Amino acid sequence: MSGIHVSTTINGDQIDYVCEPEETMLDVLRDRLGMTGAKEGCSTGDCGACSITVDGRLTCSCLMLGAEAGGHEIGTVEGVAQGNELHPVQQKILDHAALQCGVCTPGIVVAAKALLEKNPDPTETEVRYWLAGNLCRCTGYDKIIRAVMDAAQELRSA
Amino acid sequence: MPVHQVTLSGIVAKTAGLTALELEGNNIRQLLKSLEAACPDLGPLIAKGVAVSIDGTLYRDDWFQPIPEGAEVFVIPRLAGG
Amino acid sequence: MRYEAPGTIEEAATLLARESGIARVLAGGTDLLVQLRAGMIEPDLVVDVKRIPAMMDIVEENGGFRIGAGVSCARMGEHAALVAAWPGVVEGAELIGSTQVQGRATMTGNLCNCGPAADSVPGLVAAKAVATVVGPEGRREILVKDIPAGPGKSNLKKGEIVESIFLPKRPERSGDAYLRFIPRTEMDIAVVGVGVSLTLDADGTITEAGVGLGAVAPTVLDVEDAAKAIIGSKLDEAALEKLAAAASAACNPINDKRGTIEFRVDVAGVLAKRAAKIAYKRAGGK
Amino acid sequence: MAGNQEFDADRAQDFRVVGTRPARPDGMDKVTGKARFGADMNMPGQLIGKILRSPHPHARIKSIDASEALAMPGVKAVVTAEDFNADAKDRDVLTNIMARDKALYEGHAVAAVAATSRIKAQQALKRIKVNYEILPHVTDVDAAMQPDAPILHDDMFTQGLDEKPAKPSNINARHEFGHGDVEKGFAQADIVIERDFKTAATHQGYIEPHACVANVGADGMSELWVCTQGHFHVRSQCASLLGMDVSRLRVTASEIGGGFGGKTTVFIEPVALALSRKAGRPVKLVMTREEVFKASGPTASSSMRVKIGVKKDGTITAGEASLNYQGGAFPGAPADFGAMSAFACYDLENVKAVAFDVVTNRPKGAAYRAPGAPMSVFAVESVVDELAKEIGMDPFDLRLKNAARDGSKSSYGPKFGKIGLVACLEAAKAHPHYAAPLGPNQGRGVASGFWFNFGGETCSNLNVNEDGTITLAVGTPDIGGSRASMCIMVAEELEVPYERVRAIVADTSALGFNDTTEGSRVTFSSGMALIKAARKAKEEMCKRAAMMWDIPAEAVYWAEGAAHPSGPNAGDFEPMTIEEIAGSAAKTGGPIAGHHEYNADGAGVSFGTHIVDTEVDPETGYVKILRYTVVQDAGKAIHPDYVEGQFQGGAVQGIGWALNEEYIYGEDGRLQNATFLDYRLPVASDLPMIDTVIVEVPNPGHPYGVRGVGETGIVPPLAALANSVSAAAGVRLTDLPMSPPKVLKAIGATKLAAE
Repeated sequence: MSGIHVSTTINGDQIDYVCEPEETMLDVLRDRLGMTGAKEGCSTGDCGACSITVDGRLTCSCLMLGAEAGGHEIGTVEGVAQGNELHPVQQKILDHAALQCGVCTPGIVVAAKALLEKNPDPTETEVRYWLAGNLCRCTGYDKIIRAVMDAAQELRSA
Repeated sequence: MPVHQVTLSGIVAKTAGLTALELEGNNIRQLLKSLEAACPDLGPLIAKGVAVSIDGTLYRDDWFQPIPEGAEVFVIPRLAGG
Repeated sequence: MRYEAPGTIEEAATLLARESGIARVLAGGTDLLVQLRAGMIEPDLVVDVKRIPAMMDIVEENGGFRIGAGVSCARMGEHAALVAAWPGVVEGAELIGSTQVQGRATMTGNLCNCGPAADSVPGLVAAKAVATVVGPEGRREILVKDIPAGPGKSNLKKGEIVESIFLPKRPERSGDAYLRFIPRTEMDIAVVGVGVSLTLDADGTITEAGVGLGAVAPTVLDVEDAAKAIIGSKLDEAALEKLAAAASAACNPINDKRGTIEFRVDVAGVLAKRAAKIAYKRAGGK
Repeated sequence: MAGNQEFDADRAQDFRVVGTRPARPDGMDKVTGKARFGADMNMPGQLIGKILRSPHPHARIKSIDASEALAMPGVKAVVTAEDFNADAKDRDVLTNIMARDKALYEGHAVAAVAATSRIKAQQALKRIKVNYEILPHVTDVDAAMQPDAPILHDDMFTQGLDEKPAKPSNINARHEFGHGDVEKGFAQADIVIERDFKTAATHQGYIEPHACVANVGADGMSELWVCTQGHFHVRSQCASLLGMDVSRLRVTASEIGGGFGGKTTVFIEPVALALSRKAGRPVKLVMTREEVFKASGPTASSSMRVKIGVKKDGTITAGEASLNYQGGAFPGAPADFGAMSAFACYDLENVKAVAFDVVTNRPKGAAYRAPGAPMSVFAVESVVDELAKEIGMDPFDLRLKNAARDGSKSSYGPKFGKIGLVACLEAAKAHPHYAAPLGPNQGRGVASGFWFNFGGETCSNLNVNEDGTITLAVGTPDIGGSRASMCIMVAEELEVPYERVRAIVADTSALGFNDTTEGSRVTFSSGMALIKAARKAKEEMCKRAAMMWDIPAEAVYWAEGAAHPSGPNAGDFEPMTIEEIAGSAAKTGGPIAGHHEYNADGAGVSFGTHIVDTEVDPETGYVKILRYTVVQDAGKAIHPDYVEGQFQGGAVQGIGWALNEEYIYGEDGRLQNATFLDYRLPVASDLPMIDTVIVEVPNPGHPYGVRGVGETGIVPPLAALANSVSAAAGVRLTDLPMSPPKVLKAIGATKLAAE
């Protein structure tokens, strides 16, 4: 095994790291960079708890090698709030009590933000299908969907 | 000590070999002692834990919960939850 | 394991051909990484093709579309002209996995895994799509339907990589559609998948058709009998029944955790009718 | 009347904080990714542990040779069954966490490795040689009960029979509940329906896999970071399994990514400790999703027969159930709870429920939200639905006519206290959902459900800080927002703003023993403990104010977050605020605190009623959920958002159980769908909004009337869905999950029968 040197941008910061070729982007974030906001729920791309964006596009970090990140812009949940100012998606999740255990929440935040950047006025059905890859076992999704719709409205009126 | 009409339920009844009996006791601990004396086979089950219902309230442990005269008393398997 | 990300397809093919151990192509990686993590495969070499510019574009060519092997399914859905010409093919590609998976998964990867239930393949088969393959002996073209050899097995030779998939120019009054059956609304592997592509003449009679069936046999099927069942018709009830019967008859499925033989056979017919109706409407039929 | 009469009806008239919906204290960390869950912790110098698991469902372990693995670079320790305390008090758990003589299911732990990286640990597992003698296996509950079935435990003789059986079997126990004479009851009925039902095993499906980090010092001083519903229970189990003193082991509960009963026991925790003890370094152990499915604790599958008789006027004359539950390779399938819950919604003269607890070659079951109840209630509520149709009665009217009420003798024996079933049924019947029109291929189903709810050992602390703010320490991990509820109750009691109170989940060294977060007990038990702790603190603060005013303590009362003189006779003083009292605490006797330790009882049972509309595609058997309404008695909703959340989450887990979730075993005894791809949890696009109605029939056993709400919500959906799909499909469905192939087959069967 030999380490691969990778230069990339994470949440706007230039970051260099060395990783093994087998390591996923999720491994790199969590184990090498200490960014544990993305969670490993399945490692098969079926739960969405490890959601990140790569060049603005929503992705499961468990389905990407750390070695692939060179030259790309990575976005994680840690970069969603600006300092102490929450993104409307985050604030609305709190306001609507749209979390119980909270382990799926980082993935939902990243995914919902990506949705609203692409589609500022989604229907309930569009939100539900967009988030179909983000499993939540606690809430039955009801309050999550309401929070995302509400955040969309706030962003539109801002 | 007051005497109670006690109903045994589920595996408690089967292990004891009967479903109802008279037992004396001011509280749960005394009642369970009387029960074990009457039905020695229940010893291990009582040690493992049973639940006692007094007038519809379930007690899992709580030895010193008083049992009022004329109360409805059941000894049933111990409960757990998710 | 070594990771390589060459800049040209020739370099990639050379790397793959020279590797004496197990080599794998990494495009979207949505299947490869799952297999890696689970220890199902332990490759000696992984060749990432996403740094090869020629494989990362959708190009209009002779009125048709050439889709690079590294193009994600999400990008296909964002290509208005492609969606307008081949809505069924794009539908199939866009049903692979979640939004997250869409951002990475590629149609070519879906094809080259040779899963019998690959969502994007029945539509490609119905469309008579052609893949361009680059290998140590140069470039060749092969019908998409001829790539899978069996579950997980392809007819590609060692060192060969699919560079792109070409969807031909659409005649006027053409339409296609893909439908699959899954127990949920998302996130499942198709229990049955049906792609239908057809072309009408001016009075709405079907002149050309293709029907691809997924998840009902070891490979995705090109069901000529089903196509014949509707050619020459205006998709009336009788033609639809013949289509359904032909689709069901072509099935050679298994019982597994995802569905039973009888279910797959029945539903293949049902979905063939439904997909044909959508394709017919898209082609302008009434 | 016995039972603790705690409820204060006057006080409940003017709650100020209870019933509001403030943000939770852990919310900010959870939306920003800062919250630390089980796998988010690392200790200095830690190793990574991996577990070798049996590929066979049933096999004798003849030998294990780990010498090659141990010789690999980076491998620091290997443990097997020999590394655990053979005299541990819970032998089943001891044998489950690491197989001893036999591997009893596919995925049963056989050995474990600690190495310097995950990849090295994984490679080392492949070099451990286990010599297995493969034995015949059984995974189906009915097959396991056959006389010629492969026997898992030679020492298992069915308990609960009139005579001890001569031969061992896979039936651990027979349970029976009921009263009256069911044969007499059936003779009085105009219509009797008897049907067989099946449900598949399901998994709690929490998104966070089990994870822990263990550190055992050479002096035995040990710490464990773990995601669990009960860190005190983990401490107790691990200390016993490793043969250590409880005081040596400090367990910290991380944020927990869902549990639903599945994180109430230990799996990897003792293994991590054993590896750490052997390696002399911290060891992190995290399950993969495949391991979670194969080697944690799913719930039982069942095979059931239910028979109910009814008169034409709707009087149920008798109900009888026979329930077979398999709970995996060890005793403890919740068959007894299934039997007790089956008919709990009905006031019956004649009722009998018999249940068998059966072992099979599957992972040892753990609790799952109202363990055992969803299955038996599915069977009973399905037959009740069919009876209503037979006699042409509205299904709510039939239920109301026979409903358990205050003082009814329950089907499991004791009479009920104050209960809310009738209130739920009436609210559901009056709900607009029930009157909404239905289209073709659509059907509506209703069903009720019940759960006991528990109390248990509880120890909570409250500290009044020097600035008058409040810190709460509870010993019950927060899995659904309970810290917010704790703060609300204390703010209510002390009459201070919610924002002045913060609750934390304290580690095992900071509090006395607490039972696990299970049995819907936390808001009830820890909440009541904190209310009592707050009362003690109030009393102390009144005393301090009295001392400063130089008047008797009895002449001071607490209101608006301040001490007040009780009247002109007591003296003319401005109220003394909590800030003032706390600020001078050092001079008036030292820190001000309250605490309460007890074994909580009087949890108060909870009932719920669900309504669901579905549409069935007659050509594919696909079921779409159109509308869903949950009505449930919460006693008193402390934080209504999280009460609704429990209702919604329970309902959706029930929907999954009813429609698509199942453990699928092959002939080879191996689990075929150990991934989220093929174990089909409901996804967002499968569902409509889940409407909720909170009914509040106060629980006399809690000062604010709280009843547990966590579990009841999963009980009605199985039957509600079955009734709805049966109505939509025109054929009765009795086998869960109602996956499309089954529904299509059932429709086909009816069509043929009709021809």
